[in-house]
Amino acid sequence: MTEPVLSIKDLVVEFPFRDDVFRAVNGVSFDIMPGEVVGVVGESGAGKSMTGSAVIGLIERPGHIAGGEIRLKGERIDNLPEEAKAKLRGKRIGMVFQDPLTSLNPLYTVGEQLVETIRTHLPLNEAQARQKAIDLLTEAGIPKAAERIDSYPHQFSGGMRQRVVIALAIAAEPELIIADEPTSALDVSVQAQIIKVLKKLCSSHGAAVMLITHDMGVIAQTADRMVVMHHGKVVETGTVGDIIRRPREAYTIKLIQSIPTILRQEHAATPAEAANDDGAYVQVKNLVRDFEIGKGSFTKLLPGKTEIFRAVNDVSFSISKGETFGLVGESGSGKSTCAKMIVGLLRPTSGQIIVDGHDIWAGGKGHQERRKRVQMIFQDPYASLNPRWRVADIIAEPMRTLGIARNRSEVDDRVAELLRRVRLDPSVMRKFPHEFSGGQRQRIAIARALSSQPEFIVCDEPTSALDVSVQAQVLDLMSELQSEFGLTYLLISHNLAVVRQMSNAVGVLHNGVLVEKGPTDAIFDNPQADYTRMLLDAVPDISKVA
Amino acid sequence: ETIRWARSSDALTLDPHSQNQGNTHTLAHHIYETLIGRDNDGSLTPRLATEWALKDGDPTVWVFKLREGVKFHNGNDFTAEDVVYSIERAKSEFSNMKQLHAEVQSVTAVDDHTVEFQMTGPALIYPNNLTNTFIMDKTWSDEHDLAVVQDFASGASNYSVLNTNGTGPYTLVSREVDVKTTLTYNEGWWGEKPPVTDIEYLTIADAQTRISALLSGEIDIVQDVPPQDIERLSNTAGFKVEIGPENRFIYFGYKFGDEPLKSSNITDSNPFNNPLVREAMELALDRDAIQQVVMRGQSIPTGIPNPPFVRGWTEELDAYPAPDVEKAKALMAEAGYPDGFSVTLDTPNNRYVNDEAISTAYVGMLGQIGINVTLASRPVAEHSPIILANESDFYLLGWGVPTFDSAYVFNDLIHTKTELHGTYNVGLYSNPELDEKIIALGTMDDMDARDATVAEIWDVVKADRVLLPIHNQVLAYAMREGVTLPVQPENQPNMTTVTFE
Amino acid sequence: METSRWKTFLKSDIVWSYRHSPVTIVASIVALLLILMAVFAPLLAPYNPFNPATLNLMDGFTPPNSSSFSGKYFALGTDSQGRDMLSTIMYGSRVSLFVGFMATLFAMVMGVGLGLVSGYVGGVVDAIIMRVADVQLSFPAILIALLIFGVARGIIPPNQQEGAAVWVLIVAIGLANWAQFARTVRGATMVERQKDYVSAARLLGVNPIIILLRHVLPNVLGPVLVIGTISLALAIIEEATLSYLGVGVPPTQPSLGTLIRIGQQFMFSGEWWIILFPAITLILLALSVNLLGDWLRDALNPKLR
Amino acid sequence: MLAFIARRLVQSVIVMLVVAFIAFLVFRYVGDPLAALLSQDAKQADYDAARERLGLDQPFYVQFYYFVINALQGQFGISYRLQQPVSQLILERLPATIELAFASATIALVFGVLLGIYTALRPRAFSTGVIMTGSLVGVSLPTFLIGIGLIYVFAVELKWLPSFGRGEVVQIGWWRTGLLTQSGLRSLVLPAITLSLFQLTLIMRLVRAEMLEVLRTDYIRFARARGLSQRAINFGHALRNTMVPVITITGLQLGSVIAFAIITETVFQWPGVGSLFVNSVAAVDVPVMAAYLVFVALVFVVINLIVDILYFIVDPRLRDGARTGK
Ligand SMILES: Nc1ncnc2c1ncn2[C@@H]1O[C@H](COP(=O)(O)OP(=O)(O)OP(=O)(O)O)[C@@H](O)[C@H]1O
Ligand SMILES: Nc1ncnc2c1ncn2[C@@H]1O[C@H](COP(=O)(O)OP(=O)(O)OP(=O)(O)O)[C@@H](O)[C@H]1O
Ligand SMILES: [Mg+2]
Ligand SMILES: [Mg+2]
Repeated sequence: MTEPVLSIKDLVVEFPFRDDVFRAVNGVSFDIMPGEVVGVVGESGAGKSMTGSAVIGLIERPGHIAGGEIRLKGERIDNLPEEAKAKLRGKRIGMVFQDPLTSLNPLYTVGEQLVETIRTHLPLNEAQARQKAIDLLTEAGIPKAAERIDSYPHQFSGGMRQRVVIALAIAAEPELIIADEPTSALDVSVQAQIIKVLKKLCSSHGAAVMLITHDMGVIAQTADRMVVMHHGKVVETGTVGDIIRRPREAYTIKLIQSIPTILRQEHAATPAEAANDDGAYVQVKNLVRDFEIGKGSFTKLLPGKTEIFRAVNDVSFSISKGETFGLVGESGSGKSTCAKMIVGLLRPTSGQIIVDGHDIWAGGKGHQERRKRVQMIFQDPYASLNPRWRVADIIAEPMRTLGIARNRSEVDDRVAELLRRVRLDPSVMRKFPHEFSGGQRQRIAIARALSSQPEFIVCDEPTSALDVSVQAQVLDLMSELQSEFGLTYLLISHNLAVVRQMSNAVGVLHNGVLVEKGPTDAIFDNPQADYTRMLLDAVPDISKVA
Repeated sequence: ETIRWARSSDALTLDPHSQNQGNTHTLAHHIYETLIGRDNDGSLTPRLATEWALKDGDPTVWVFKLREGVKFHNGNDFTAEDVVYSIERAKSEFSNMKQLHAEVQSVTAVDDHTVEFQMTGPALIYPNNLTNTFIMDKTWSDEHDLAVVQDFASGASNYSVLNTNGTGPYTLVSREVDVKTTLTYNEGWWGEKPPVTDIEYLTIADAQTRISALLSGEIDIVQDVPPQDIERLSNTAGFKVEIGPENRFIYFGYKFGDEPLKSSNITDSNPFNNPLVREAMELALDRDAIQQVVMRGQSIPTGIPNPPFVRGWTEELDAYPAPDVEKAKALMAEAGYPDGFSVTLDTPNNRYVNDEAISTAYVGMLGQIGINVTLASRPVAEHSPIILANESDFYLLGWGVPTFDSAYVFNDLIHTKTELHGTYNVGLYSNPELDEKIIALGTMDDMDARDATVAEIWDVVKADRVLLPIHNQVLAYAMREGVTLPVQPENQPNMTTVTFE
Repeated sequence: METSRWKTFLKSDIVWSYRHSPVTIVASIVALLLILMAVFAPLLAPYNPFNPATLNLMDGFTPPNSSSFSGKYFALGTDSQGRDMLSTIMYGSRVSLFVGFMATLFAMVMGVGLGLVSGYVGGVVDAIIMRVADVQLSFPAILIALLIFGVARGIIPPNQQEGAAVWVLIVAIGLANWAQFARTVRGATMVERQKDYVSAARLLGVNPIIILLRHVLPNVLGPVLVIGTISLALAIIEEATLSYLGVGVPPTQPSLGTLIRIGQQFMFSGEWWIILFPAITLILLALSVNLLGDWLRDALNPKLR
Repeated sequence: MLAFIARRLVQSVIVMLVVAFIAFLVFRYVGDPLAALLSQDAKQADYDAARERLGLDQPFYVQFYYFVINALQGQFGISYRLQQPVSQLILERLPATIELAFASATIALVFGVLLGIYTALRPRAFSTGVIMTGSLVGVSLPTFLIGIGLIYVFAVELKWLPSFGRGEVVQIGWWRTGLLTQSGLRSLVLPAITLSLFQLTLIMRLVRAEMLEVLRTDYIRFARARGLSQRAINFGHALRNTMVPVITITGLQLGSVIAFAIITETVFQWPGVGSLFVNSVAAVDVPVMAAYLVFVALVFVVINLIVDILYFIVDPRLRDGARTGK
């Protein structure tokens, strides 16, 4: 039997806090064989990243390894002195961190950073190192690498940067590569490319890969074996196919069940009626939004020409009462800009938005109506709640501002009622947002949105900050409320599975243009536009497990 | 030998007639000369003029005999023409010296070495006014267009602001305004060669830095020594301090007249106008305590606003009553202010030695007799306008007497305020009888009669407590052991008087 | 309810980091003592040096721990006017602290206000406010104070100037320091403005002023407090420097700065106590406030923990 | 880039005009220049005449108008006090101030950056605590007291260094430098230290704070993971990224070095523009004060411009005007 590249036994990572000690990793053991990709999954905070950091010896203070051992090719590395550990890094263990946008030093060119790394580990001169850097970039899938090598990180797109980070991690051809959520910040199309690069590297160099992610789809497509973590412990290990098809532990079962799939499901929303645009509850007509770019505040005082960027270009759609319209598209395609115009936070350059017969940008009455009827649920639940306010005040603010309820006890009663509606105990009223979990915060945000008794709620990526199990709870809650109050939703997401599960009709945005719209099933099963097809093909999905 | 000499501020200009100001004159005395000099005891001495006298039978004409064989630094001969030119220049519009020569009607050269001054009337003490009027070379001045005195308002500088041509013992080597001026001995000088041949004259504004420079051996002589440092310096090995009285007194003044004071809680009368109050205030003033504590012994308490050098000073006038708080309180009650009153005292804080501290101390003393004083302390640039506009109810001021004659004090401090007189009569004291006598002094031709009138005026001034004198300032020059610079009462020391051991 | 809040407070990060920083504990005790000493000066001080009528000039220059000309005992000696140094320092700290606090408050209110508006409104308003801040920054603090002093002297009638002097100082030092607050708050506001909780409020049509005051302000207050403590120390020192340049509080009611200026004259003449004690007090005050500011900055910055 | 500089220059002119305007507005209240100009025995008529000749009887905006017109031609008038053209006075004094500011800025930068790095790299060391607290003592004292204290110790007691002035100077063209003589250099030591203390503390703390932040960023962690040496990480990566914010603040602080120089120059009798200004304030020498303030504004404007240009050089993200997604 060959020796494992990495062997972890009973690893414990502790954070001493005040009076007690927090165990982020609590007795984790697993091995990785040469040429093998092992996926590590688990909800946020399960200790996945910490395990990776422990292996490479970069746990942030005051955290430290409190027990167990880590072996690299049989040699024990967790108790090496700092200098010896530093020698391993880059040379024998490569690491890819979670966020590609911040892993590169913004002040040095991509080439400088590559050459620096290469020359640290390999006995090459400047010119040779540069050639090697170009080769690495090409290998990582950067087109025209020789031309792009002298660019700065900010001149690269997120996906390209992620590839540069991977190139850096494999520069010295390490035996072990730890990839921590290499794709979570990327949209589906880029994600697919990255996964391809990683797999190729693994097969061509024979390296072992530890792939950390919470995206089961990615694991399903990439990994050979998987490790499921929960609360700092390994709850299950096995081949990917085994675990997905026959999960044994309750936690794993729950995890797998809460993953929405892009495939059609039985309990999915009913398809939209043949849309009669004119009579619809919400009508968006020829929406256009331009941004001026490249001008500072002072220069605005001076005359001169401005460059104009059209973020939203002639978008029209409509939503019938009580239904959900899903808006999808890659990052930067103009989804949020549309949402802001629809709720009245951003003035359209041209076009009309009509809610229940009132043009909301016409001022006067339309304006007033909009405030009552339209609400929004924001992408990041924490950021949308004022951290200095108590939950009761946050939820009560719309009532007070709009004059729905004024006297104290009435307000308190309604707040309690709303909290119950979103399945929270009314006693949490006196708490502050930071005292809640992500899912609970999103519930509070929903309660606030309901507080003004709206008819139409715009949800801009309502679950992207949440992990899958919590995401499932929130989506369920939204469906329940919809049926209970007859709410109308505009659901914005780049997660196609979520959209498929929730919406009756879908629109696909690409570079500000609505390339396709129609009933959900029609779009997903039979996409017309090239862009839509590309998007759908790129989605990793656990159902694709062989 | 070279002497390094520092004081707190520089000469303002080298144009000899542009400023009537001590520091400016001090430097000028080394380069230029005057007709008449002033000794360290205050008496007049011959300089460019060897003799002077009233013309026989005409008390309105002064005749000056000039020194022969004197040459300017550029080699030109010194003649009567130069004197006529210089006096006329000093009388001209932009000259700051013109007040001193207001009584001169005309100046004529009788011969190369005799000049006659025709006065507007008898002017017995006029020679006193000549000790700071410098003689320039007419030819040189004409060459450089200097007929018009440097005028700060004209927007242009003139040649003499930075260049010199006098008859004095030193010639200018270099000058960095406000920083350093160097002078070297003029080999052609008519007098006896002084021990000091080279002078480095430095400006060091900060008192502590100035003293530090002396202590660290970077400086030989320091002027403007703070009183508190005198004792320590004289006790430090290697250093000594020369002390002498200055021709300047410090006094408090107050508003006369019936008009209520602006800064007082008494709104129906002017307490200062009541002689009893003024007496109480004098009895509250503990001059000896101020001398001992505030001035560290470096002042001469006085009962008369007139320094001892000045003609008209007597010991009786100089006497002052012992402080008596009880009596002062009784007087206050008698005057109708048993509970006292409040008033603001305006004091400069950067003009006289310890000016602010003196005022602060007096505030405490007045507090003891119920006068509740608010102290308003300001830099002189802000203090002066208030004083000149008569806006102060109660103030501290100092006064020098450059003519060494009592009339100078009367004219500006005692005479009723008019266009030409009483410029610094801030309290608006007015006594027509005295005014007449003061005017008469200007044209008297008999010295004894004049002295008698002066005495009469002083008696009234003292009895009326027109001003409340505190002390005469004392000058202190600190220097390293081995050098001696005697004190000059006008604080215009001359390096020719320095001796080495 | 209240006790539980108190309990959570005791368990909070701030308290924890406070308890684990001996330097901070010492600094806060020193600062507290100095502040108490200043606040209760009229009760604690053996003499009232601000009442000139009680002074005896002949007591001047009494050395520490000795009896004076008039037989009184002075623990820290007397100054040139016969004022008890101990009492003068107590009363002087009162003036210094008052000026420091008020000036900082003034700068804070002005800077935070303008910073909020500038950061929230943006555009031309922002450009103008920031340009004004630039102009202000090109006048060094001391210059601004000098100039304002000059103006106040010109505007305020002479007999009210003494009373006004302290307020003029406060305005002068305050005006010299507002830009710092404005810049910081502007930056923080621009960040907060983007956050969704502000959008949520805007969505409801909440009045912008209320958004600024109730939503944004509490969230940008952290850095403000930190700058606040540091500028408090700076304001006290600035007051001392102004007093050195001859503009400042009246000499009959000396602040710590005025005391140092006065004492400075006696550095070479042997009366060391006149400068030493006020200087030590000033250092202790500035140091402890600065150390508290340092600690607060680190404690409020989760990244530095 | 050129457009940027041009824009900034326009801005600068506006800033300077505003500064001059405020200065004029304020000067009317700082006292009466005539008090220092006329002699003790000048009469009321002399005052009135002088006031009229100086134009002081005009409303301030008229005075301001003439000031601007003349200033545009490089004319700042004649100093009331020293009776010399102001522009000449300032030019004469400028080298002294610039050399002092330069010397103290160098001290502040070199020691500030070094100590900042040191304390950031050893956040928990005892020496760090000592340096951090010690640096506070330096800024807890007014500058004038530090200056006098240094003079007392090093000039009076130890007699190591001169207590005042610039020492011997050498004339190079119109520039009078003290950097070429031994006495000039010795004279520079105490004032430069006094002046740099405050800035040093500030820069040190700034570098430390920034460095601590930067050391926690992902790219530093990633640099570690890449196996780079400690040296390369600390000095190549962390320090360079620290410099971006440090440059801005330091730039502004350099401006205040010139302002703080007012006090230092007064204490050390340094013949620069600062002491010229203080003496002018005492004498209400309006032309000098106005010119000085405009000069200070100019210095700030120039420094700001340089800072912004440095920004461009150091941070590539700003170079091509790209919007960063931060
Ligand atoms: N610097 C730190 N100090 C204290 N606790 C920490 C620190 N970093 C991480 N933790 C805690 O350690 C636990 C494990 O964190 P880890 O980063 O490994 O989670 P993860 O599984 O990678 O989650 P995610 O999917 O959100 O990245 C979490 O509970 C986290 O709160
Ligand atoms: N205020 C603005 N000024 C200039 N450009 C802007 C502004 N707001 C958005 N944009 C640009 O408009 C485009 C659309 O942005 P939008 O936020 O709508 O994208 P999105 O589809 O929501 O992307 P994501 O999925 O990343 O949230 C982007 O290219 C963005 O850079
Ligand atoms: Mg993680
Ligand atoms: Mg978006």
